[in-house]
Amino acid sequence: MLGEGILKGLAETARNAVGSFVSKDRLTTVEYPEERLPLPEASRNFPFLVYDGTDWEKGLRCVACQICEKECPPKCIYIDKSKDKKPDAFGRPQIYPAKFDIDISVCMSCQICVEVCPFEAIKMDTQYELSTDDRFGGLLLDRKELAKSNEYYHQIHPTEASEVDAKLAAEKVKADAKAKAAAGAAAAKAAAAAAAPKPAEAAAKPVVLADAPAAKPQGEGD
Amino acid sequence: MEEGLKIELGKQGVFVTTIEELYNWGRKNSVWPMQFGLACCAIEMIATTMARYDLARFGAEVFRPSPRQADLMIISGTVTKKMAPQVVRLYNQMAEPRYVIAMGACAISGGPFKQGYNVLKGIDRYIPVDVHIPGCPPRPEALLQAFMTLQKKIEEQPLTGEGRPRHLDAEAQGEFPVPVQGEHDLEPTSNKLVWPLPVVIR
Amino acid sequence: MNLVFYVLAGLTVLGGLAAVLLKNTVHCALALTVAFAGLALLFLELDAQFAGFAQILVYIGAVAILVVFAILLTRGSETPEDGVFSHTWLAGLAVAAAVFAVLGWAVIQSAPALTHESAAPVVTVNQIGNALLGRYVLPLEIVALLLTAALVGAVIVAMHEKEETK
Amino acid sequence: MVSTLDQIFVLLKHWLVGLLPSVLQPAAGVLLSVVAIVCVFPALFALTVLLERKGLGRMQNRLGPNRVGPFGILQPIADAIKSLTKEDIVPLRADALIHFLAPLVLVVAVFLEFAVVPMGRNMVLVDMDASLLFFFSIGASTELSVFMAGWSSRNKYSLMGAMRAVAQMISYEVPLLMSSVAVVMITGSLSLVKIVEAQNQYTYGLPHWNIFTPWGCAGFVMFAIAATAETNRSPFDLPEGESELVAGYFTEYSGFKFALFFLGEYLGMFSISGLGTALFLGGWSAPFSFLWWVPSWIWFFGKVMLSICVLIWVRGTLPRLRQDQLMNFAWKFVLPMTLLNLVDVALWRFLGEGWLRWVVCSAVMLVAYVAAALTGLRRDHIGPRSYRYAE
Repeated sequence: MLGEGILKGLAETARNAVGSFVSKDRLTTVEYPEERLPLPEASRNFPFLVYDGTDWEKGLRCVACQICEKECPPKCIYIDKSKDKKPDAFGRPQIYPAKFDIDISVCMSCQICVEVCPFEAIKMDTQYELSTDDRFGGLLLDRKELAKSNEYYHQIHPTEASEVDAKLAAEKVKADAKAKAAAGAAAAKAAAAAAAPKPAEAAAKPVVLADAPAAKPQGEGD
Repeated sequence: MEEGLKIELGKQGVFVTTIEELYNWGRKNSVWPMQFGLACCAIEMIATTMARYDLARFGAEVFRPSPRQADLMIISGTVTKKMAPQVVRLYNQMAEPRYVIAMGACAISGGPFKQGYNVLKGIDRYIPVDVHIPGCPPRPEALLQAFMTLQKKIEEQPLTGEGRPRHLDAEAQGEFPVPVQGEHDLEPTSNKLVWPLPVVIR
Repeated sequence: MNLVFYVLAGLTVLGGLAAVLLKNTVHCALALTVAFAGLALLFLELDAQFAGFAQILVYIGAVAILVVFAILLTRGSETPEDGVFSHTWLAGLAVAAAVFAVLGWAVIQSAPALTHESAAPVVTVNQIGNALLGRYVLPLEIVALLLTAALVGAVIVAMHEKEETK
Repeated sequence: MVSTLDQIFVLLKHWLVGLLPSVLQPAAGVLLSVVAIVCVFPALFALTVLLERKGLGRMQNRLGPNRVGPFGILQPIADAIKSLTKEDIVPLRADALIHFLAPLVLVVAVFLEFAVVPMGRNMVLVDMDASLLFFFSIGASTELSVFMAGWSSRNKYSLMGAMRAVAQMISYEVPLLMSSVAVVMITGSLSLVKIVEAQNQYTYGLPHWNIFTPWGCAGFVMFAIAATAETNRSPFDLPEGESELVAGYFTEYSGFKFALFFLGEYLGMFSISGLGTALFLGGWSAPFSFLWWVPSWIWFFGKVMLSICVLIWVRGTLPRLRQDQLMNFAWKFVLPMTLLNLVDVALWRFLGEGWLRWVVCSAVMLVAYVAAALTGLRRDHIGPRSYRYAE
């Protein structure tokens, strides 16, 4: 009948208008600054650098290998390798990023840096409240602003973080075993070399390397 | 007026305000965006006005189709070099006071297309941008937060002296030169007055 | 004859003069509406409410809009380069003078002007309606027929043009 | 007491005027009424804008403005401060004088319309014999302001918007007039006060409103459609259809002048709602005779606000029409129906009291409606059209 559709439409909007006062289903607004939608676990915005332990500078997993810098499609990562080595969270001396900047005004959240990182050092953050009127200072995140603790990572991506931790632990166990074997081998070699004192200096180094993680085996994995 | 005296008066039930506060309150709470979208960020902008996020709560759902009646230009998406003159022209056609939000990586810096031949490396080369929202694209909440950042910025603007809004500054630039398609690039490549070439110290 | 009359008459005459003398045709049309409005106000001043409102409704609401539409559809809204005066302005002047003479003669010869009656009787809309559908029904119907014929003619002209463009 | 409350504004005016010397009294009386209208309706405008924004929000499952002041009630004030302090741009090539005059003409004309709308018992600014005619003649001159705005802006969109607006307003003015003429035929008067008084009678406690008759019901529907189109409200808001015309005839207006256009549009909505109320909904009369003690002006403003709410509701529901659909609808459906309604009302008048006229008049309109549904307005009439492209 003529006008039937109009009446149907009017009824629907009336149902919405009245329903918005009584039913939550018909008032879907989430009042943003006060309430927030729970972010899905897979949500991502910009990368951040994971650190272990409490000291962000010491605990950075990043070893400044610059793979992410090379792989980044829009080239928004800038890394300066350090000249020296500092002990990382496990006490191993490592090259560390002297500068690690991400220009989030360019970053397109593609996650390629995360996928290529062999050290699980860079992960995707979910923080989105980044708008600023400062074009350069506000949008160029440096090392300090990027560093977030592993606990934070667990908070935002629990499943993924546990997997990463398990993987790291497994790798560590492997590395420990390897180190032990190496240590054993070195010890054997040292014992063997005791007779011949010349190569002893050369073998001294791996011993130190292998010993350090063995000294604090529970250092990570929390 | 002194802040302390004002609070004291407020306790006594006397509310005082200045013209500056009233004016800033008015224009901060009635920012009407302009109705145009450039690329994928526009979809998020549309989502922001929809039921779940509801930009209308801030009184900003009045998307005006005509630049004359709009206060806020949300540059939502990639500004190609072909489109840049039109964006600048639209900005010129807006009436003061006017604000610009650059939404998303492309609008701020060219984003993933930064190295492309065809994309403007950030709209702030031609027009002054008030708030930048990084993201590709930013979430609707990010736009809401940027909106609140803008409101805060408006609220804190003094009407006289240093840092006064552009439309109250007789010497400020009102009309911005519209770039034209040159042989290889837009000419001029940037508006020197709003885009002093930055020196980034790393 | 009081101040209001002179103001309204002045408005009407000025509007009419502007309608004739202005260069831009749209301005002319708008000035014409001012003249119409002045005329309508004169009617109202004379307590002829129906005539006054009908004047506004028909002349400002319809005729002026029609004129404006005609100007826009014929691209007449641009100011011509070589002046707005037609080459046959002398003929136009003659026609205008003739029309003015006829109207003036009619006014002078009409009964009120001759007898100097003091006040016009107040005529209600009811009376006008009764007169139109009673004593003057034949002229009314003839005018209606004329308008209908014009309307049908316009429709036929429009349909004819449409066929041509196909 | 009850009648004092009913007449409170009239008494207040008389008291205030009485304070002045007798020479000034007539002028002061008029001035006071004018001031009242000029204050009340813009306030109502602010309220309506808020109501519309919140109502549309609710219809779309969202909240609408709620941050500016408690529940967002200060939103219109913020908008007003912003709009009035915004830069006023006049395009270089625009016709400055006409560009300036257009919004003024619109607002003045719309304010004039309120002069004849009875807002309560004895509450009408000018009670004249031909007040309905006055209303329509003033309403016709708003078209001129629309045209002035569109033409003087020197903008293609403005001009096209103005042409559309004027075409639409002329087309819908005819059914608007015709549906009002039906009421005039029954009442025998063009005076809105008399029309309202004729409806202020009760049988078994029920009012004699025109909408409760077969012809009045049909006429009211036609009137409502035409009034919506006349005020450029959705779904007939083609003149400002942003999808094709930027903002129609006020594309080039900013700041204060735009606010005036906005005001004029809403005031037009109020005045035409007031007219519809007076013509069909019994004006200031109470809906049931036992409610006689409620002040008449409450009924009038209640009915106007109800019509406004319906307009908002319709805006929240229906999408915009296409230009040819709009014209077809006016000339092929609304106008024939209103003409038939005139025949119907004549039948009603000459069949005399009794059940017969109810049956006959209802049957006439129903048959016409069904016939229109089955033939005239089927999908193939308002539907896809063939395009002819320019060569």
